Amino acid sequence: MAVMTYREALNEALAEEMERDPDIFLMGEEVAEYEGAYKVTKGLLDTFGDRRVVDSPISELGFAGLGVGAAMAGLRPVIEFMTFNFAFLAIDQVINGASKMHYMSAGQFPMPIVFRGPTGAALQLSAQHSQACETYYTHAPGCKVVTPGTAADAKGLLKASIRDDDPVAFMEGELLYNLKGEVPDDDDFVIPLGVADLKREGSDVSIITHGKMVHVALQAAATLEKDGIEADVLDLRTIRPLDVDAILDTVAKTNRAVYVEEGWPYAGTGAQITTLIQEEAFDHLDAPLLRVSQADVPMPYAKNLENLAKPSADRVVDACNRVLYR
Amino acid sequence: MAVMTYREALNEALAEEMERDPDIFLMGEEVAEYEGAYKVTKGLLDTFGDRRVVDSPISELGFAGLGVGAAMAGLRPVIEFMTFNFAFLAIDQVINGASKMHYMSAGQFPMPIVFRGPTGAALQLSAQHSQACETYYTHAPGCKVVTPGTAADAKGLLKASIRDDDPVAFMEGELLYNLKGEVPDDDDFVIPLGVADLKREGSDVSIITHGKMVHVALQAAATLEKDGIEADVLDLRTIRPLDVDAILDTVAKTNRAVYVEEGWPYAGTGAQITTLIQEEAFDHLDAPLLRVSQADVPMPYAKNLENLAKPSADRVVDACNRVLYR
Amino acid sequence: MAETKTRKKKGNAKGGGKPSGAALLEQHGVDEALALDLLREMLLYRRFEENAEEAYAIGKIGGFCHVHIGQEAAAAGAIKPLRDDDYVVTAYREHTQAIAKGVDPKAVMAELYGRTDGSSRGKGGSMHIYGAECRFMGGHGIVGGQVPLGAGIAWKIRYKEEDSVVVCFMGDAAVNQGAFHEAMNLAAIWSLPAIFVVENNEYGMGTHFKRVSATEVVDRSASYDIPAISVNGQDVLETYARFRDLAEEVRGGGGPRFVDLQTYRFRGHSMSDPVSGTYRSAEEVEERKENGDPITLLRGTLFDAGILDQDGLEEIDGEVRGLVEEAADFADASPKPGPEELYEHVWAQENHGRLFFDRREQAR
Amino acid sequence: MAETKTRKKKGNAKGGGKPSGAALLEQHGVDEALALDLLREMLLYRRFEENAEEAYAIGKIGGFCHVHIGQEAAAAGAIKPLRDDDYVVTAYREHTQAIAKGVDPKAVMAELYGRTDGSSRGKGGSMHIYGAECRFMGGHGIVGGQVPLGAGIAWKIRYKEEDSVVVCFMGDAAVNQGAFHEAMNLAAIWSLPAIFVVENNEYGMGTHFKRVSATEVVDRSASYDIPAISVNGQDVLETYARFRDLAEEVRGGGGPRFVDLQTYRFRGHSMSDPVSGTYRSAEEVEERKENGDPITLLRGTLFDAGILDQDGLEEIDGEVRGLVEEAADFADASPKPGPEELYEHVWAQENHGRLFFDRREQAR
Ligand SMILES: Cc1ncc(C[n+]2csc(CCOP(=O)(O)OP(=O)(O)O)c2C)c(N)n1
Ligand SMILES: Cc1ncc(C[n+]2csc(CCOP(=O)(O)OP(=O)(O)O)c2C)c(N)n1
Ligand SMILES: [Mg+2]
Ligand SMILES: [Mg+2]
Repeated sequence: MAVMTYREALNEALAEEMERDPDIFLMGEEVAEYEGAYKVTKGLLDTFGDRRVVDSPISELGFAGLGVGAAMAGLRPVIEFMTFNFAFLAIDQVINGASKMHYMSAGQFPMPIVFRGPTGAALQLSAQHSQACETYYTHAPGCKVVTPGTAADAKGLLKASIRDDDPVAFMEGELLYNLKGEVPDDDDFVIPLGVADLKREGSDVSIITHGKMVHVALQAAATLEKDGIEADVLDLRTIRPLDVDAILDTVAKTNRAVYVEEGWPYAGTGAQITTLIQEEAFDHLDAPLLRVSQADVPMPYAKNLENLAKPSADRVVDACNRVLYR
Repeated sequence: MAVMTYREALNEALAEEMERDPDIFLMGEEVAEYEGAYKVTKGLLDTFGDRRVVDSPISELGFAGLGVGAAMAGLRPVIEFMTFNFAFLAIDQVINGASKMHYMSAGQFPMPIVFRGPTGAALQLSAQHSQACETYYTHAPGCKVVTPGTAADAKGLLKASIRDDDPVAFMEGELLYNLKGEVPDDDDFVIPLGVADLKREGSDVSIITHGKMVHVALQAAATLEKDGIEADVLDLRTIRPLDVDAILDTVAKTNRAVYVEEGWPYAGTGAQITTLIQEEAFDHLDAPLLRVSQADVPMPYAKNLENLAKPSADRVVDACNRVLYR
Repeated sequence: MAETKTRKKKGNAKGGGKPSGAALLEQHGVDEALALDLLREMLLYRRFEENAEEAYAIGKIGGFCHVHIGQEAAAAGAIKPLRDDDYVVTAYREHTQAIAKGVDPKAVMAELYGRTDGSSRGKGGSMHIYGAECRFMGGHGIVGGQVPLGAGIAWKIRYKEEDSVVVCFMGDAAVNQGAFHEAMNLAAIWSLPAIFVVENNEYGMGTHFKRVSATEVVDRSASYDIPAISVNGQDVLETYARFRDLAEEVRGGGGPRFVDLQTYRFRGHSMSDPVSGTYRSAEEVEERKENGDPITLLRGTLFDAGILDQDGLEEIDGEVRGLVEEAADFADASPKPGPEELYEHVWAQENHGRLFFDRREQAR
Repeated sequence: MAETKTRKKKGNAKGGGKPSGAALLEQHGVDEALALDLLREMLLYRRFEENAEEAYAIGKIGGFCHVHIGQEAAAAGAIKPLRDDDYVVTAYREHTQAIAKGVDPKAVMAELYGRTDGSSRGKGGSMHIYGAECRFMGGHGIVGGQVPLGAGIAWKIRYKEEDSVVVCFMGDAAVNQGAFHEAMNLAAIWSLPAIFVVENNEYGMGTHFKRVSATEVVDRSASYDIPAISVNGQDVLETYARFRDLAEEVRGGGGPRFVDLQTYRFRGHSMSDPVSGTYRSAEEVEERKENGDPITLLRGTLFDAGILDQDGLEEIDGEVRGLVEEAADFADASPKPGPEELYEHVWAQENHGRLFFDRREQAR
């Protein structure tokens, strides 16, 4: 096991896949000469040249659409959004284009394209730069949504996403890039999409989550442990498609669950998971399913308000205690 | 009570409000000379002139943003999207602009703008033209979402939306435009936003819905009645903000609920309502909450497949029977 | 030639000192066989869509249906000069362009009927005709949405160092979309092998181009320094000649080109829209049909050149009518898609995790 | 004048046959008092942001913070000629432009500190400074997003038949956004009273404009037939004179204008980005600071004209440093927003239905 940062893991995944398949190219703002606004693409220009690592103008709709067209013609584009906050400008090409092409053409045009970049809040970036955008991509069928929380998951899932013939919104975390973790050495480490990972085992309560929040969940679980409460921490890793079995299994085991997500609560992914569980495991539930999410407000700039707005381990512990009726 | 079509009701609301307040203007594709792709703006150019009823180029992002700027400067724009399918191109101005402006400016810039147009499927318009887009606007805080299902609601809610100082996504139904209904005569008929309407009373099961689906729900309720089952049909009318009390009241009464929505199930508005209910009325539930929605696929063209994909009264009856364990 | 903007007044093909039919063929380097072929093609498109209109009227075709009647030269003239390995991508008024690029008229008609033998097995419909094997890339319904796709297809050609080109069609109203602006700039900075063609039929639905645009169509590539020309799109010979030359310029690495292809729509915007009304007069439409029908114009040239006479014309017409009948019968006979097709082609790839709707279905 | 494109080589203000300081003031119709005021303003912006940089370094300011250092003439020269009832809307590099339009430096600093006396009570931060009462319309973070807003503000002016104007700033990278294209066309077809100003500092983050753009900035209004000029944005006198004239042209109903305001960023893109590196050399930056500092240039002119000497300069500098100290102390003393503010200003209007989060909170 090599220890590396989440950033390095993504970089390795990109380099290995581009090495493997010459039809993969990377395009986005500042990805080449600047080596990425967050340095995820460090060194790739040197290794693969400016034919395959391409700086784009600030034209999100345009280069996302260029990627969709290139994928129709047989290439495998990796399109970087500097952050998903800016992808609202390109969402028409993702939802009306990439996500429907295979269906509208009855299979004539698979869509092997990855849209990647950070999602969610960093530190005090304020309302327009602090949005967890997952739900905008999970709602419509046709697009897969992958949200790795650790270095190993980042590498294995990005490799799988690049190999996938469906469009993938691959959502990273700006605050995760520097996070170190162990990554298996095997030279072709791929994690299949749609398989959740039990990051911690316990039998009293299930904390289900995805992306950056897996760390908040684990922190909460550690606190609960001191109280003698053992939590299952299930990291979905892929929120579309869903590992339904893993979700139902942990709920069947603990009969109580809390969903933790970085995004807004209203009609978010957490609402979907909650609904799925109560529709399909109603009789296993000893308490209502609760969610911990961002406060239902645009993200404020002031640090103290931002901290209040973000999901915290304390609030997760709180929610767990409530579903445990403690 | 005058009987008029949903289209006429919207037209009256626009005319009355524009008459009342000279700062209201209407802009969109084909709204003036062509009198609207669906003729909702019939006669308005003649009455108010081309200063206030304005044909725009096909530039959704541009004229939506123009509306946001005009609202910041004190006007009250009504921006028509020919359909909300095309609003994906403009969603950045709605989510990052209109919906956050008041918060980012700490109250300096209220946002009295209405984005209106049809949402959801009509007949065989295929994948890119048959999307119920509500959830894309309910997820983020700051934007209100209004979905009238009848002529009276169309008129009263549009007037309220135009008078509201928050941005409103006012979502109509192409298939509703010709629907006739009674509309109160009083010359200032306004329905406050955020107040649900019990369209039918019954005590056995709650059918909760919004928009076009209220008619599917009522049809299902009529079928159930023949079986001796009395359904409450609650029309939310506004899906953001939500009339939480009305929802909890009907569930407290029947202890069983089905949500019917035109959109996709995954992390849709129905998931939100379901989650809200199970979080806050868990002990009132005698059965899991079920949803009836569009099939989780892009909308196919072929008529027989389209009918399979759409929510139907049969499927609602079915779901009601299941929550009644019959 | 394409380096400099040349504006053509509409109808100048029939302008003063009218050249003979033979001279016109000569001028455009189109031989007799090809000329007859272009006529045959355009007649096929015309009859095909007339037939579709009838089918629509009796409910065999549903949804939005936009016909190309009056604009056939923009299909035959712009696409016939292309090679099989060249690409075409376009908007929703694309039945004829699909056929021109090689999609079987039977498959197009079956698609309009929503049947399994349709080009998209009935799932796409009129606005979403695709033909992967003949490099017809659809069939897109969001105005301007296909322009970045065109740039992306051209990107692939350059990336793979192929010498094919892509012709990307759009309507005049599409040039006011941001997608147009962004894609044109991308094509220019990377010198992509794309011909961006505005089918300038003067109107976007009920809005005349001049009412919503600050400059002429042909001026719209100035900001990107992409060479632009205006072409009389009702003159199939001129259109053919220009696109033949443009394709070679682009193939040779000349970078993108922009074409203001001046044409006119003889029908309403879609089957459900009026032919004329507040936005254009019946007289205007009549005048254009009278003097600007691409089929009539070519027929005149061929008669004049002595290549074709009335009998020959009727023979060709009978032939294409036969093909259209066949297509209609084929579509009629083709089965409707089965219920299992609803959930097919949502994902290209088997999912390791379970699809959401699997559960939903199981639960039902 | 603005009818014709005029290109200026950068630095030509100090080019051959250099005119005297007095002659320059004369030429631009700027009197002594105004000239001194412009210097004072630019010094204030410079000292303000230098102070903010220090505050950022010690964590008093967080998030993204983009300073305008080197570009101060684009605030003083472009905004000072405006009337109180004129509007300004801009992007995220806007501290100085807010101050120029009349927002109290204290309120700007308090906003950077995230305090309740900030222009947005600490909720907006560096990228979202607003000043409704002085018609400073923000402070927007999506590149190009403010351009349609500018068109909308101009729409309101025209709608209300006022004779004010709006100046809409954007960076050079913003011209490749679809929003720019759509808004420019809207402004042109409706002849809106807007001046669209590209602060052309040559780079968007680490990308030089020429690498991602097919033509020069000044060429980008050609497709909309909007008159364009290039202005030396390091020369505050020229900038002031041009904007004074443009504002009157537009006020008089002349329709929109487009300005390529040529300037240079002396710092990194934001506080967290390097000043130089792969994308531009340290030498390049040094050379520009050396010869293109708007404050140094004006100082030279004023010294040369005998309007100002070193003592006078230091006096002004001391004065503005005092104001900046005051602003910093004010910000420091201002309270942090209380928890109740989290849920304020989400909605402008009381909701008849209950807000979702009310319940969520109640439940906690
Ligand atoms: C983004 C978007 N906005 C609006 C529409 C509705 N619409 C369909 S076609 C059309 C007019 C397009 O005109 P033009 O581009 O000139 O093409 P033509 O129909 O003349 O071939 C409009 C407004 C759409 N499909 N997509
Ligand atoms: C739509 C969008 N894409 C990307 C970004 C990230 N970003 C912020 S500023 C910037 C560069 C903009 O450069 P320019 O417009 O020249 O303005 P300058 O910073 O030079 O003042 C980028 C890429 C953004 N904020 N919005
Ligand atoms: Mg047209
Ligand atoms: Mg710049």
